[in-house]
Amino acid sequence: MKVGVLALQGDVEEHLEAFRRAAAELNISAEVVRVKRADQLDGLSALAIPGGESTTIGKLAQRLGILDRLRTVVESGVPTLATCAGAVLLAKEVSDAIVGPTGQPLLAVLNAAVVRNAYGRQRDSFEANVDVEGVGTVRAVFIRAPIFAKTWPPARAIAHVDHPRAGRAIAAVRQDHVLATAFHPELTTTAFHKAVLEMAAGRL
Amino acid sequence: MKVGVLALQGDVEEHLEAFRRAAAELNISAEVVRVKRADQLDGLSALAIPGGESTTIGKLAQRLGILDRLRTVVESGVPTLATCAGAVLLAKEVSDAIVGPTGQPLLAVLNAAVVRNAYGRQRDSFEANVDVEGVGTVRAVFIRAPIFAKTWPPARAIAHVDHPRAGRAIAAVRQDHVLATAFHPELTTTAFHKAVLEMAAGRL
Amino acid sequence: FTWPRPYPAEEAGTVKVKVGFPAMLRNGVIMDVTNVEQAQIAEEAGAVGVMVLDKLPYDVRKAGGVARMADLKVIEEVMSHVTIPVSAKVRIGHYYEAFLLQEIGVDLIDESEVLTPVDDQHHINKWFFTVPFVNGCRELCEALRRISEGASMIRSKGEAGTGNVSEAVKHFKALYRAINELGAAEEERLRDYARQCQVPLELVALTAKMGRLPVITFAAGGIATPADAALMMWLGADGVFVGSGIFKSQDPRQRAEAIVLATAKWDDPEAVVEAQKMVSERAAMVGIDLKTLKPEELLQTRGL
Amino acid sequence: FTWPRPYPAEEAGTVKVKVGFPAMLRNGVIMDVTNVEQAQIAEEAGAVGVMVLDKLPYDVRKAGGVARMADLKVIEEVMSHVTIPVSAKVRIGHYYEAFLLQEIGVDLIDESEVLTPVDDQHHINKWFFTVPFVNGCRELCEALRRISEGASMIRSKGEAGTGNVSEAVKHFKALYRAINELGAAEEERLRDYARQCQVPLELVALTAKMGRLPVITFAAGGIATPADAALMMWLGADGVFVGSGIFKSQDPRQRAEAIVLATAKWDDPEAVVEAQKMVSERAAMVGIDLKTLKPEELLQTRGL
Repeated sequence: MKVGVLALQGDVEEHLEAFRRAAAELNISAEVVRVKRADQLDGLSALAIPGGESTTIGKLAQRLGILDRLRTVVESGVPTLATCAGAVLLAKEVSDAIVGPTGQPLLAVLNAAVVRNAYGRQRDSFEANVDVEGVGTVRAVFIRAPIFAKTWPPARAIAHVDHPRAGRAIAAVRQDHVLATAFHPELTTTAFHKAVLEMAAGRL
Repeated sequence: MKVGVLALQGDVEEHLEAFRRAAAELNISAEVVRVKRADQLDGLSALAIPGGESTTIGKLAQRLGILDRLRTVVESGVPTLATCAGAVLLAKEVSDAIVGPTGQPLLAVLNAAVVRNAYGRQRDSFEANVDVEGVGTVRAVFIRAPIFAKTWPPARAIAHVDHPRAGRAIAAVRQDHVLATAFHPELTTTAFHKAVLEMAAGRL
Repeated sequence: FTWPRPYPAEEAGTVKVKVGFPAMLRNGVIMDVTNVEQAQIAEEAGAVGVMVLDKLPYDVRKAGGVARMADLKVIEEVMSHVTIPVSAKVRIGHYYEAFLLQEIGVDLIDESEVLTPVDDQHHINKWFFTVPFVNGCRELCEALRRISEGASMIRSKGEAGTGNVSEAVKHFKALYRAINELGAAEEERLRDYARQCQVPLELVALTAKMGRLPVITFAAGGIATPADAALMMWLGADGVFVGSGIFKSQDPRQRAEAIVLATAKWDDPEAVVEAQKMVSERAAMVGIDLKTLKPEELLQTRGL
Repeated sequence: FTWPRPYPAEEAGTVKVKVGFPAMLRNGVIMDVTNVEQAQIAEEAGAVGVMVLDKLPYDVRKAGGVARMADLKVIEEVMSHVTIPVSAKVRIGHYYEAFLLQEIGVDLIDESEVLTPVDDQHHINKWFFTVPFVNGCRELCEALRRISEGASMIRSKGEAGTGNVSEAVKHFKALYRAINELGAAEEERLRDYARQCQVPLELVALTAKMGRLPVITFAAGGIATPADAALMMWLGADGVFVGSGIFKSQDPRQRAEAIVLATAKWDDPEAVVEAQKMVSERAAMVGIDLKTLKPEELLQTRGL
C-alpha cells in the first residue's frame, strides 16, 4: 500500500524515515512517497503532514492548488498524522501568542483552536516525557510548538504536558482517523507512524 | 540559612568573602548569595549593603524596582549590615559637604542625618583604630566616608573616631537589627559579619 | 547523538532541540531584511525566516567603517509582526551580542563574516547557548570546525553582496567532494582527516557514515534568481539564504515569491519555470564581476 | 600586603586605601566628559565617575598638536557639581600635573597615552602620591610594570577614539591567557616570568595565586554600545571606561544610561537587552576601521 508525506516544506526526510522503519517493525510492505503535487494524493492509504513553517506550507499548498484536494483526502478518511505545523494546518482556529490571529490559509478539518508559539520562541523549545493514550510514554520534542487551546468533539485530547509557563497543556489530539501532535514524534519514536499504519491496514 | 549581599554595584566580592569566613569561624552553614533582582530578596535571613557609589546604587535599585522591596525587607526585621554607601542609602537625610543636599533616591530607614565626603575627598581617606561597642577595637578603613551628623532614637552611635578636621565624629550606628558603618569592615575584619550572623541565628 | 555536556541546565536547548529546529527550515528561504515592511513582504512571499540586518551586504560593502549587529528594537519590532522565525547576525567572536539576541528570543543567530569581527582568534563557543547558531564555510574542514564549536546549522559563504552565485557553487562542490572522499576512507584515513581539520574523530566518522554534514546546510552568497536557488538545491543544499538579491532588485515582491517557490519545488522544473517567469532579468540587481574585487575586499576570507 | 615604604607620611594614602577605592567602582562606568553639563548627564545616567578632558579622544586624534591636562577650573567646577568621583588625565611622565590634580583633590588620576607624553623614558613613580592612579596596558607585563610603579588600578588601552572594541578584546584576552598560564606555573616558571616582565617576584607570585591582577581592572578603548560593555564585563573586566562612544553619538543621554545598566547587569542578559534597546545603531558614532590607521597614528604604542 502507498503512504504519503506532504513534501512541500519542513522535515519531510524524518517522516519518510519513520514510516520506513514503522513499516519494517510492523512487517508491512509499504511504499513511502513524497507528495508535492495534487495528483500524488490519490491512492494513498495514509498521509503525514510534517513539521515546518505552517504559513509557508499553507501558501505553497494554496498556490499549487493542493489545499482543497488535501482537505478532501483528509475528510475522505485517509488516516493522517500531523505534527506541529501540520497540526496548525488542520485546525479550524489559529492564533499567535504574540501577533494575535493570523489570516493564514488553513485546512480547517480538526475541531481545535490552536495557539502558536504558546511556549514562547525557539529558545523555549524543550524535551519532555509525555503519556499518550494508547501508545505509552514517549520522549517528546517540542520545537516552537503550538498548544491546542480547546477542542470540541469529535476531537479529543489524548496527551497532556505540563510546562512551567503554559501550565498543563494539551499536547496531542485525535479525531477519528486524524492524529495531531504539537511535538515531533518523528525525531524520537516510530510509535505514531505504527498507529497510523495499523489504522490504514484496517484494524483498530 | 540564606544571607544576601546587594550586588548592583560596589565591593560586593569582599562582603561575600567576609560572610563566608564569618560563617566558617562561627561554624554556621550559610549560603551566601548576590542580590541583583527583587525576587532574590525573599528568604534572606541576613543582608549586607556594600560600599560603592550610593547614587549609582540608588538609581539602579530604583530603576530595577528593588528599592521599595528593599525597604520592606529591611523594615521586616532582616538583620542588615550597611557600609559607607550602604549607610548613606539607609539614612533619612543626606547632604554633601560640598554640593549641599543631594536629591538622590534613598531607603530612608535609618534615623540619622548623613553628610557625605565630610572627611574631604579620596585624598583624605585614612585608616584608624576604632572602638566599637560590643566588638572591640577594629582597624577601620575610611574611604570617601560619610559622617553621621546626628542620630535620633531608636538609632544610637556605637563608635566614634576623631579626625583632625572633622573633630570627633560618629563612625558607626545601630538601630535594632540594622548596623550602619561609615568605614569598610569587610576589608580588615569579619567581626561585623559575625555580629549580623548571630543576630540572624537569633540570640542576644 | 551523545555529545559531551558542559553545564547543568534544565531540559531546554538540548542538542536535539537546537539541531532539530533547522530541520524545520528545510526547503525554505531565509531573506535579509532591514525593517518591518521588508519582513512582512518576506513573510507573505512564503519565506521560512528573515535575517535582520542594519544594512544589506551590498550596502555594507559600500559604506565601509565598523559594521555591528542590528538594533534590538528593529529586531523586536520584526519579531512582533511576523510569525516566521526571526534571525540576526553577530560579529564574529562577540559573545555579548549573541547573549542579547538569545535574551530577546531570536530564533537563530548567524555569526557572520559580513560584519566586522571583534576576535581574530576564536569564534564564539556556541555550546553555551540554547539558541541555535549558523556559520558560513568555504569547505568541509571549516564546516566541521564550526560544528564542533556548537553550530547547529551551516551555510556556504559564497561572496556576499555580488549577485554572482559562482563562489557558492564552488564552495558547495568542494564541500561534497570532500564528503564523498570520506565515504570510502577507512579508519586510518578518517584519522588523518580528523587531524588535518582539527576536529574530533567521531564527528568525521559520523559525517562519513551519513554521507552529509550532520547538520542542516543552506546555500548562501550571490543568489539572485530562482534558477540560482534551484541550482543550489540541486547541488544538495537544504535551503537558501538570499541577501541583497531580493531587496536590491526592482521587483522584490515577485522575486521573493519566485525564489520561495523555486526552492520548495526545485526538483520539479515545471514549477521552477513558473517561478522564473515571475521575475525579469532587467529588474535583477546589477552584479559585481568577481575579477574586479581586490583581495582585501573579499568577505569570505574572514573568520578561520 | 607588605610593600616597602618610601617616605614617612601619616596614615592617609596607605596602599589599602588607594587599592580599596577602585574596589568601590566595581561594575561601574566612568565616562569621558569635557564640561559640567556632560558630567551631570553622566551622573544622572548612573556613572560611578567621570573623566575630565580638554577634548574627547576622537577630537584629540583630529586636532593634532600638543594635548595637555584639562583646565583645573573646569575640573573643579565639575567636582563641585557632581557627587561621584572625579578623575582626570595627565601626560605620561608629567609629575607636576599629577601633583596639581592631587592638590585639588581629584579622586583618580589617569596617566594616559591619549595626551602628548613629556617623558619617553619613565612613567610617573606613583608611590609618591596619595591619590590612586590608573594606567593602560596591552598585556600582563605592561600591567605588572605599572603596578610595581604604584598604579592602584589598571585598564586596557584598546585603541582610543575609534569606536571599535576589537583591540580591547585582544588586550583583555592576552591579559587573562597570561594570568592563567601563571596559575599553573611552579616557582621556577614564575621566576622566569618575573624576569621577562622585569617586575618583582612577589608581585608575580601574588598574581598567580589570586588568578587575577591584584588590583581592579577596567576595560577601555572603543566601547560604543551596551553590548560592547557587557562583552568586556563578560571577559572579566571589573568595569568600563567609555570615551568618545557616548558624547560623540547622537543619543548620549540614553546611551549613557544604557551602558551603565549593561555594565551593572552584565550577567543578566534580560537587563542588557533593556539597555541595548535604549540605543539605536544609526545614532552610534561612526567608527574608524583599524586597517585605515597609519602606525604612527596608533595611540596604544605610547608609554612603555
